[in-house]
Amino acid sequence: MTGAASTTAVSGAQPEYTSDEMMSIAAARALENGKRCFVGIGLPSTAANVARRTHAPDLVLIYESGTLGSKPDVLPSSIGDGVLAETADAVIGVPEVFNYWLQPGRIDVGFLGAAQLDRFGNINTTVIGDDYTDPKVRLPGAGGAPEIAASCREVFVVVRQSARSFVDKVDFVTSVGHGSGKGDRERLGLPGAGPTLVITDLGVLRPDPETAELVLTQLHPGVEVEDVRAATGWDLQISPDLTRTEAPTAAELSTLRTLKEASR
Amino acid sequence: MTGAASTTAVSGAQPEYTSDEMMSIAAARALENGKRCFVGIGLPSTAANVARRTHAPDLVLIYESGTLGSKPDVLPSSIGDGVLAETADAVIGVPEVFNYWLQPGRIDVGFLGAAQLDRFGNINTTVIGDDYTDPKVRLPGAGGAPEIAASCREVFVVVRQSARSFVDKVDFVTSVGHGSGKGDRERLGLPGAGPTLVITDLGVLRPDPETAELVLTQLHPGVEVEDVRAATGWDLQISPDLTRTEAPTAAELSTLRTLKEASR
Amino acid sequence: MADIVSLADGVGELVRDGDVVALEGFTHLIPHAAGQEIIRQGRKDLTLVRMTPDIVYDQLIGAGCARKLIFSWGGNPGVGSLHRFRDAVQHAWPVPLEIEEHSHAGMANRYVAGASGLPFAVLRGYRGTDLPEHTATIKWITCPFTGEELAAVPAINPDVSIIHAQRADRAGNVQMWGLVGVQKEAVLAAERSLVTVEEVVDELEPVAGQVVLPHWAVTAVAEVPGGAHPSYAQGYSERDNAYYKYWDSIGRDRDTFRTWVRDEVLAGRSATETTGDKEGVR
Amino acid sequence: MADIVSLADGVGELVRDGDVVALEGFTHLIPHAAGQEIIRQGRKDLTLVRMTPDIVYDQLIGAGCARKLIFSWGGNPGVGSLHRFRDAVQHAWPVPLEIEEHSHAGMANRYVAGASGLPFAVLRGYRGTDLPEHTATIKWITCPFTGEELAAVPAINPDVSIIHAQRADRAGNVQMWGLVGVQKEAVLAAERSLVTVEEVVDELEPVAGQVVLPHWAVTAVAEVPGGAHPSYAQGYSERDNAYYKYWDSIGRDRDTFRTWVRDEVLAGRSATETTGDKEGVR
Repeated sequence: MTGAASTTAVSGAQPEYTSDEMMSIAAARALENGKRCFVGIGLPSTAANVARRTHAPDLVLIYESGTLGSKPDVLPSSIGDGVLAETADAVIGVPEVFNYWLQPGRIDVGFLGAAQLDRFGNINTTVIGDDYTDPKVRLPGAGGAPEIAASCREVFVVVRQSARSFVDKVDFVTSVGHGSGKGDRERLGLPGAGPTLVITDLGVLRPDPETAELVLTQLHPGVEVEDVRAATGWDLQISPDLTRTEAPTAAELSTLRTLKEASR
Repeated sequence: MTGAASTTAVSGAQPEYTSDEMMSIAAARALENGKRCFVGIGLPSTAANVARRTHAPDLVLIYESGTLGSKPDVLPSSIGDGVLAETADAVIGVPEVFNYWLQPGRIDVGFLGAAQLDRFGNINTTVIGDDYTDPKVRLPGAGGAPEIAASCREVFVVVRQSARSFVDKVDFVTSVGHGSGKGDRERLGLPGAGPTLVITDLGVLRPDPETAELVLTQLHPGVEVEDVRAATGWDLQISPDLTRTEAPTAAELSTLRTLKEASR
Repeated sequence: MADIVSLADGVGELVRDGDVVALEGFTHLIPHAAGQEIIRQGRKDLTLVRMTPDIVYDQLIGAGCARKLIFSWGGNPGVGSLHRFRDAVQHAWPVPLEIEEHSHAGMANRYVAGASGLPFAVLRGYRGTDLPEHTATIKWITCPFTGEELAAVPAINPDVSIIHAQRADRAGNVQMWGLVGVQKEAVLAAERSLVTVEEVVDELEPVAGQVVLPHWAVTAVAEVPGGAHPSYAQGYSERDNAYYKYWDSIGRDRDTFRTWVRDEVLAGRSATETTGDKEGVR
Repeated sequence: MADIVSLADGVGELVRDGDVVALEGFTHLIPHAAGQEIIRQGRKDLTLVRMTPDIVYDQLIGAGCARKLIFSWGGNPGVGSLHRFRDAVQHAWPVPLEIEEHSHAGMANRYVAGASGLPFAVLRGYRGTDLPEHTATIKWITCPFTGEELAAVPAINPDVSIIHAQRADRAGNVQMWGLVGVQKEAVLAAERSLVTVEEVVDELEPVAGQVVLPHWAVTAVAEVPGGAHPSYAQGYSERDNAYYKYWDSIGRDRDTFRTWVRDEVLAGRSATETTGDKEGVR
């Protein structure tokens, strides 16, 4: 979405890095060691693999292609790369992934991307436009996301932020975040806590404990509140406890870049 | 049940054999080459393994312990002997046996035993006596039989015959044969044809095409109609086309005995 | 990360009076040593769950550990009856035994539902049999697409499931192969799980037909070589067919059984040490 | 006993106009060569079923073989959009494409129900999403034991399922390993099946993680080395990531796509011979 932003170099006393690199590293930091993490391809997979090589060596990576505990030495290009199966603790069929491992709530963190995300963390990856049968843009669809969003103990969303993608209400609810607000997940009978963290190239948003509306709680270095407001399609609330993300360390950056380089 | 009968030697011009051997060999002969056969332990397993070593080398043996296409070189002592897994084309979990292989009707012949069998081929392996909660004899129970009887394309029952075990109506319907008569399987929605053959130590019974009641269609050598009537708890009808079983050949007996010997 | 514990500690910590307990293993890999440890520790009022309550449950039932049995086939495979099971059902000895009876297909699907976090499973089963009349956990459900009526059975979710496997590594990843039965489902359906293994190794070499349970899906692992005896562990031991026949002579009589419990279980000797050979059965 | 046939004969005999056809393979073992053979033989009005309609279905859709797509995720994995799929949905080019859209969990369970001979499957899914509003094959069902409401989806039973596997023996027993996706379920759910394999061998040596389909569960086997390209066959080939990027340049434009079909498919050259390398993409 924000191709330009992704290559914006941020400079200072710290090593230079792009806003995409900041996003990946911020996402990696959010993953606690030892957690079981359901990983989609792209940004989530990058972040999870950085985490496993920095502070979270015992992070358990689960890919919907059927691998439990993959330990890839390069970034996979797809969720079904051979390296994921070859390095896994267990390789299983796809029905088993969803029925025996995801559905009963065995996964701590579901890591999702989004084409559209709304103020309550609902995710659209299906169609852009009001008419499902005649969409403006046909997106890939649901994949594993609806049940990942429902059943993981919590959900982290990693997505580049723009006013086009951060909307007041998604055109299509592919995966439920906090529905129409606080208490909606319970009403729907969704077992997991839903999106507890949205990590973008500008900062971090979290659901307000009272309303479940996403509020800005953290700014990446060099980003100002107004930048984030401008990249948000609703009247973004700012947490009174707004913090500033620590810039990537040289070690984090080198880990990320080595991984990316190895996957070319 | 008929321990005495099982060791009765039958002699003549043919080699000597017991009535149990005749039963096993008659059962083996009923299995066509290439068929997929769901095999219980004991008499069915013996018969199936004799068949595979005589006229039906491509008989596919399926054991509920999770083996497809077992080719044991000795008679297994249980449905879970290691030799069944080691010689199988595929080893699978028990839920898969029932859900993916039995339930959809992929198995040609289900081979069952019985503690009680009634005139419509219904099978009891649960309790003897009228009161389920206070049984005269507690039997092992259903195992895989109810769904084998329901889903295999046809069912062969192998059982020693006596007036105590061949009853007018079973005390408990563990597995449905022809229910209360012709058309009952269709009414119940049971996909397979049910018991098409009952092989005993005295002869062979088949369901009457009009009524589905089991009638005597074949006598083993040395057995007379009155012997079978005396060993049947209902007014047994005799097929107008009653035939006589060919005595076991020397080759059949030697195959059976070699298998039995090897399993000691 | 599964804890590596002793058998006594594993059973002591994970199996509690009144629990719903599943010991699984379909002919192969039956956790006999764990069953005898439950007897040794004097557990009571257990609801025992198992597709094929063979010798392992005949022992637990005869020792008075169980108040209820959920099962689909109770016999001594290849030999005959389970006399302790029969005695409990027919004569309430040593304590009354409630039973809940299913078919294999029903039990397997109950474990599948339990492992899947679903409240029930659907199957083509039981139709026309007398089981639904006596088993409250068999109901009927209508397909919302075709209108067809099918059987429904509720999930089994044991408090604790116990299985035996060939190997685990030091992190507690469990590896088994050969006939794997419903063991994975039993462990995943349970609140807690104990896996006895032939050996704990540094590295799990891949084996054809293996099922691997990751360490984070298992509560505890205990190294119990021969812990399946008289059942077997493919690659480690053979089924002791003679012991199954020998068991018939033990289980048949209350006093003989009581003596067996006293001498062979309570005295701390495990089934691994007690072979048919020693008893002069072969 | 599965027949050993040529790819052309297998597709010719088993895939018919108007059929419900599933080509499965989850990133790994995607039967691309068989898909292109369907284009070559000019099949029409197919209902295509696949969890992840990636390049293989972009090609079939762009070539006008399909009238309907049943799926859960339609993209070029790791690259972006499927332009032929988008063009069909957004502009009915070259023919209108009806869609029936599920989640992965729903599709996987539809295959499981199909393989199990059940009319439907139950899952915790779809709740709160907009999918049930647009997909008639998502309904709700009440647990007869707990009263809980869950999602129900109907079985998928394709007329023919096509998969790619590593090996078969001469009797037609099929062996695959690595990521095995929903291929077993797709084959077992189908009326007929075609398996393309890397090689036909005398004896299937056991491999860790293998899934074996017995010959009597498969209709036909065709030896098509490289038949998964640009997907891969573990132990035989690597995923051609460059080709997935290259495909974006082909699929993006109708004329470029038409030229590709003419030169690379109709001319009889299979995907195996057409690598990204040759096109100068790397």
